[in-house]
Amino acid sequence: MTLENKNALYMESISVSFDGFKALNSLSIALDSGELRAIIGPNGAGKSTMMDVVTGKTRPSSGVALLSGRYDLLKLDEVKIANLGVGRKFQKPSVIESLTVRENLELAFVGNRSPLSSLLVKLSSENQDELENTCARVGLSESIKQSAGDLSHGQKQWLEIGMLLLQKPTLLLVDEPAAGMTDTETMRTADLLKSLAGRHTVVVVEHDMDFVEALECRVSVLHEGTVIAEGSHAHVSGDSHVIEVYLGR
Amino acid sequence: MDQLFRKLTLAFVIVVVLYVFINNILFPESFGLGLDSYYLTLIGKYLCFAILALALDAVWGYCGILSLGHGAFFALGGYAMGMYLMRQIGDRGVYGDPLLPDFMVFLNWTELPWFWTGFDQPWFAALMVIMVPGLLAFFFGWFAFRSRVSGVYLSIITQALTYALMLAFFRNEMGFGGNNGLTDFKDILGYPISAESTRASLMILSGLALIFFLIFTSWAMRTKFGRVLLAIRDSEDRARFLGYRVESYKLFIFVLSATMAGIAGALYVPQIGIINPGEFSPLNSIEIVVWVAVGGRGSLYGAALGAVVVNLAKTYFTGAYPDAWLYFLGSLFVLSTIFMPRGIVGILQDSLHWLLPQKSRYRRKSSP
Amino acid sequence: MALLALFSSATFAFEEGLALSESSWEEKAEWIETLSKDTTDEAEQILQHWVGGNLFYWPAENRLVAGTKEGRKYELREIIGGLVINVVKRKAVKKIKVNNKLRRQIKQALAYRSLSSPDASKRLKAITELKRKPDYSLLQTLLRLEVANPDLTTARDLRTLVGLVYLESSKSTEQIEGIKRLTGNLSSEAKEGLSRLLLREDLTSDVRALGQRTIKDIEKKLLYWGHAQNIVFGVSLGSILLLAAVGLAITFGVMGVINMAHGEFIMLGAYTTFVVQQIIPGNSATALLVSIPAAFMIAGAAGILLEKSVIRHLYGRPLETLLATVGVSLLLQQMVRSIFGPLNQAVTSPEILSGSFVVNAAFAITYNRVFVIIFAALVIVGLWLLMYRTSFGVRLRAVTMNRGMAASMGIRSQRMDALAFGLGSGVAGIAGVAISQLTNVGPNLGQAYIVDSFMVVVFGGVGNLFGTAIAAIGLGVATKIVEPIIGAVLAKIVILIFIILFIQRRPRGLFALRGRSVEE
Amino acid sequence: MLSTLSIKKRFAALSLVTSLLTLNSVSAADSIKVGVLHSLSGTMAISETTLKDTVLMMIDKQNEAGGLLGKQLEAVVVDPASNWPLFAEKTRELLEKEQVDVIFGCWTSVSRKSVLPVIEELNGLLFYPVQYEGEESSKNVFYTGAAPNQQAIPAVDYLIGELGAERFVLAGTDYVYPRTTNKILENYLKDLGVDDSDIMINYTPFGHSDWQTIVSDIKAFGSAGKKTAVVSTINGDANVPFYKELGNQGISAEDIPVIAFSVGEEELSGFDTGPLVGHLAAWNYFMSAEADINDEFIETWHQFTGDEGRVTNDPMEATYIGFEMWVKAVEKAGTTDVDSVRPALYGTAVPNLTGGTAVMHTNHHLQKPVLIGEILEDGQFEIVSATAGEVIGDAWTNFLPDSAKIIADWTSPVSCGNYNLETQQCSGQNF
Repeated sequence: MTLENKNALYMESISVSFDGFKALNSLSIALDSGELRAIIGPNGAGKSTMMDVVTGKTRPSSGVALLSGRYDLLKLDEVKIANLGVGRKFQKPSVIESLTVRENLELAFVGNRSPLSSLLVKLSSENQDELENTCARVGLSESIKQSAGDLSHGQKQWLEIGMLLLQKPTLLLVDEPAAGMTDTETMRTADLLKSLAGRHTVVVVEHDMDFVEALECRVSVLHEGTVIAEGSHAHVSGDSHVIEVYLGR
Repeated sequence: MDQLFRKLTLAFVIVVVLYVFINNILFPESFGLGLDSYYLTLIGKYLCFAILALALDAVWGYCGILSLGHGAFFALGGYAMGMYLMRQIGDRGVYGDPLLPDFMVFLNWTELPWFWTGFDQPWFAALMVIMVPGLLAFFFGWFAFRSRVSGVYLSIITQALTYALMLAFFRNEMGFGGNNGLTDFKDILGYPISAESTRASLMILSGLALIFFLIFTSWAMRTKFGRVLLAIRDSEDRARFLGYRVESYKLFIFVLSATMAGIAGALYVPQIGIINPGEFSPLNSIEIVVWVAVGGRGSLYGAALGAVVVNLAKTYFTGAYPDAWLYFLGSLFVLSTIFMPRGIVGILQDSLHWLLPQKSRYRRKSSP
Repeated sequence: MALLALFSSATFAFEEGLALSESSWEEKAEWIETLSKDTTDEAEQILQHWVGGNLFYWPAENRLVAGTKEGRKYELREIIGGLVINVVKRKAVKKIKVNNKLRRQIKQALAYRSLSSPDASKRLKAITELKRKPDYSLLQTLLRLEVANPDLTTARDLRTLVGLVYLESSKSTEQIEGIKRLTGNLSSEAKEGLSRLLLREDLTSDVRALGQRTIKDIEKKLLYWGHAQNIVFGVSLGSILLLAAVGLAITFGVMGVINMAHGEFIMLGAYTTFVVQQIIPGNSATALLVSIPAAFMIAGAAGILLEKSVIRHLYGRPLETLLATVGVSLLLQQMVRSIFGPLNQAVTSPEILSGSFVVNAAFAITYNRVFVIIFAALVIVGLWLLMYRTSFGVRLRAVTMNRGMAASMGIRSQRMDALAFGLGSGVAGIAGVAISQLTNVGPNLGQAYIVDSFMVVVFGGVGNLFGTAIAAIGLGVATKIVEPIIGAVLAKIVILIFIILFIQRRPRGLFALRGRSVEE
Repeated sequence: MLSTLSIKKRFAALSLVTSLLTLNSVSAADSIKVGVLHSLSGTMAISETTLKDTVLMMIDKQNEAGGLLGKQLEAVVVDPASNWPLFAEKTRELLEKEQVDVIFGCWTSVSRKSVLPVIEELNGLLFYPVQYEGEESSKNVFYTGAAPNQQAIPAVDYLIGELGAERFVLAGTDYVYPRTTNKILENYLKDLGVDDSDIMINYTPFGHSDWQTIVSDIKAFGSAGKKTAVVSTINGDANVPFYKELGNQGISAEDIPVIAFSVGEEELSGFDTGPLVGHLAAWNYFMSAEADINDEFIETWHQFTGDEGRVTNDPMEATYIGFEMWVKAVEKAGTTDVDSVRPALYGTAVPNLTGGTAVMHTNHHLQKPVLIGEILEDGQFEIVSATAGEVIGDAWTNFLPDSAKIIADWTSPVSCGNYNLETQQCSGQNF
């Protein structure tokens, strides 16, 4: 086993199979700290499964997955991984609809997460400020008292990203952030994600090629559970294999 | 507006408790306004059921755990209390045995089973009222939530739990009186159990317990703890990926709820005068779910209200229309689900909304 | 006794008839003894009527007659020939009563008569009857019969009977002959005969030793067959669970409706069987066959009605279907109580379903169990074909998997929902037909099965018909393996605890559907 | 927001509920109220509904005959729904709210146990019409069903004396009545010299429906060379599958007779009686009893129910006797006051339906004949044995050591339901 200590996320030869179907087939991928990476691929290519492996939801049958070169992700459960600083945004926006925007953000705030302490904690005023800043950053200051269930689809996506930010993650996994957004919203999201890179390592899974292009980052192309091409947007969109399986068809 | 209804509910319970306190305890003779024992036990029963409904709503309404076995915790609390009351009988049983309850005497038992020891002490019994349901909930929940048993699977195994307990308690070898259960109680803490003042005190105690639990749970649900529960209910994965140990939260509320149910059971038994394995029947537990749903799931005072309304209807119809009451009750369940998806609370909120339009924010429900 | 002469005539004197009707059981036993020695047809007829409970003393005419109840009156006939004499009120005649012990005595007497009957089936019946109470005085007759009638149908039973009769002897050589004849014989009569022999105190030591060895050998074999029998009991219990649960596997498993009224649909099926039997009286086999489609239609129609009126409004709110269907279950129970009354209704089992399929004396499966097992198998195969081999099944599965997609492909999902619910309910109705053959038909019938049905479906894995089948049979067999060891109540508790623990290991049941589609 | 239509619907539903709640039963001004406390729904409805009808029929009859003390009788029917705590609540409702003068009710022991504290506290009067395990004598309850010595003991005597049984299976549902009865029988049989190994005791849960294993066990037990009989205290619902399984496994009544204490005409009306012929039951009454008073009773019952097919049974007779006795005692006392009616009941004799006389004793139990019947093809019983005289119900059996020393006598000087002859004390009375 080679330990690449520099890598924020390091995965090697990860295989996952469901009832004989290989969702991931010896997948290897490595991310530098502070990198923004886009992952594209057709349906069933294994993008979500990859995220499941990183967040501890799915256990692979073989392979290595390390966080920050130190933590063996395959031995930790979801909560531990989350508390190590891996944040995940789902494909379907999953905010807590029965809570307000503020309450959603409060939940995400780092802190003691045990049931007993949760009965007693109150946010300090500094934390309050940070919360409101983050809220402004994702453009939801206006709706901070609104119920999350009443937000538009795009707003929910942003709220979820806002929650991720308050978790102060080292690694951010973002699943199709632009789905269901208007063009302007999409571009704003791209800008937001770009601004996150550097401080956080960000992985974006996406279908929308315009969006990926706007991210201006390295792109990995997944197909049948393995990476078939990696490089700049221009590079992969020129790759004949990629065109055949994904773009062209 | 939620606040308004909660306060109204609380105020109502307080008024009932005060009324009984003044007219049955302080001045039982002066005004002649005291309630007679029929109404005292009836109200006492409703109050206990309201606590039970509250307990279920805490896990189901706020955390999405549909327990079809909450009757088991209620019954266990009741049995713990029943065992204390049996020991209190002492040598006043029909056979005059100083130690053994009557049912043991005529089944030729010669000594008290080990698990009956200590129940002659009120403090021990009180501890057991909390511990037995609490521990059962803890072990059951610890296994189930850690294995991520959820949804209908969880519901069905809670049902299996109460069903298994029912069969076990029906067995006479268990030493809990079999089908006849525990009955013929004489006194509690030295007070004769059938005295009007004892009844009134028990009813008041149930009322106070309900008030306490209403305040406590609604406080807890307004803290971050309550929000995490809602997060778990609405999106378990989100909560988990936010770093919350979902199983701990579930276990915490489940055990809390089970002890609440146990306390309700312990208050119920001395007022009703009998505890038997029928309380464990799966149908009883389903009925608790029905109360909560009729009242309004996810609203604590709604659950309490639902328990009272359904039981009030049951009391009335079984007396007034003994041959047809099931038609009424059955229709009530069907119609309330179709036309009152958010229960009585929904109706109250909507009608108020309708009368005085203003901005409202109500908790949405999501399907589990 | 001077009574013997009287029996040669069909007409009794006043005193004797009265005496017979009022005599004690011991006196009656003496009369039977006398009659059984009388070889006339009259004596046999009297015994026949007597054992059937149809022998009466008629004071008005001072004689014995055969009587049958017709409505509230009695039709009196001649003992010989059966010519109708009169129709009288109940009080006009006195019944010559018979009890358990006398019935055995008369049957033995009659059996002895038909031992030499030319009809082989009658002979077999007689031998079977005589085996119940072997009498040493029969020995010579039987040995003669054994030589005279070497036919196969009766040979085995006759051999057992002769063995049993030998055992009653006081000579040790004959006792040994009897033991030898019964070696390896698994019938309960053989074991009983041998046990009875060993209870005697006048046995020689080698007879005792041989007897003990033989009975030990029989018991060992019985134990072995007992296990086999137990498995079959388990499969049959499992089949009932399966029938009860399979409808739920569709409504709950496939459609996600927590249908607490499922048990009441089973009840509707059982009541349909009862009603069909009332409409087609006298032929319970035909009635049973007719009941199957009838129960399917009625329970299915009720199911569709329920879907269209209630469930329809609750899709997407599965837990609320629980609440509404609890209400429906109360309504259906009370409805049945209002229509049929609170009492159980008698559903007769067809003749062909009574009795057993005998492998050997220790291993037999009762026909109604065979019926249930085959029936359950047919239902599950039929459902499988319907779900996986017809376009209805394809569309149904499409709707349950992806409603929107199915709708866009032109499947009328609302119609499919109703039909699927109807199917699940209809199958529950069919289960009711089978269950009516085994147990009570009353308003509480459904309640007995609802909890078990949910256990089975969940244990097998929701949404998986095959899992439901395996779970039902598995739980049935497990119950029957545990039951002899710890008793019926504990067995049930143990099985429930097992299910609870099992779900911890496999939170989605025995055959969980895997992959992303079930992750909600 | 909701549409107006659905709001209207909601209000319609609500107003329906409220209008129902405001309805109230109107009661006649000057009448004697009779409480009827039998389950009309739930598991026990199957047995208890008939008794409710019986009481209503008796009340009708009494009113036609001019009522009681010049007043009309008025029935107050409630449904305790087979729910034991509800029995206690409904008793309180009957006594406190409805102010009834007497209650006819209960079937199961647990329902009676549930009612007991309430009826004693409020000094009510209950007539309990079902055979039960004994070990009880309450000041406020009159037991018109059979005690164990009026059913179980004579039944075993018949099995031994007439059928020559030497080996016994005591099969019962696991609750108090079978437990106690079997304990009593076990001691009784041992006193008669029956060996331990010749007694098999088996308990099953309520509503047990799968009898394959147990019946094959009984069959094996019965093939040990001695005449075997089954004494069944199996509760109502479980009987059908039990007898069906017996028939299917080829066990006839001549091989191993079953004598039951909970199977009567009404239970049989829900059976296919074919496989049951020759099995036995022990009761104090059978519909086939030949007595004019019985014919009359059956006639009235058929008229009342409008159904010629309805059968009568033992608990109905017990209800009948209880009602007649109460009427007589009220007439004697000239009031319905419980404290006056109770002493008036002692020694009251009314004709029972089998042609004899039932007398209420001071232990609150009846003196009745014990009959053994064999099941006939038509679901009726053939009475094959009757005790020579009437048997006095024994509240405290002599076959249990702790109970043998206790007697019940509610007249002076004992005035107690559980007087201990050894300690000469009366313990734990609730008044």
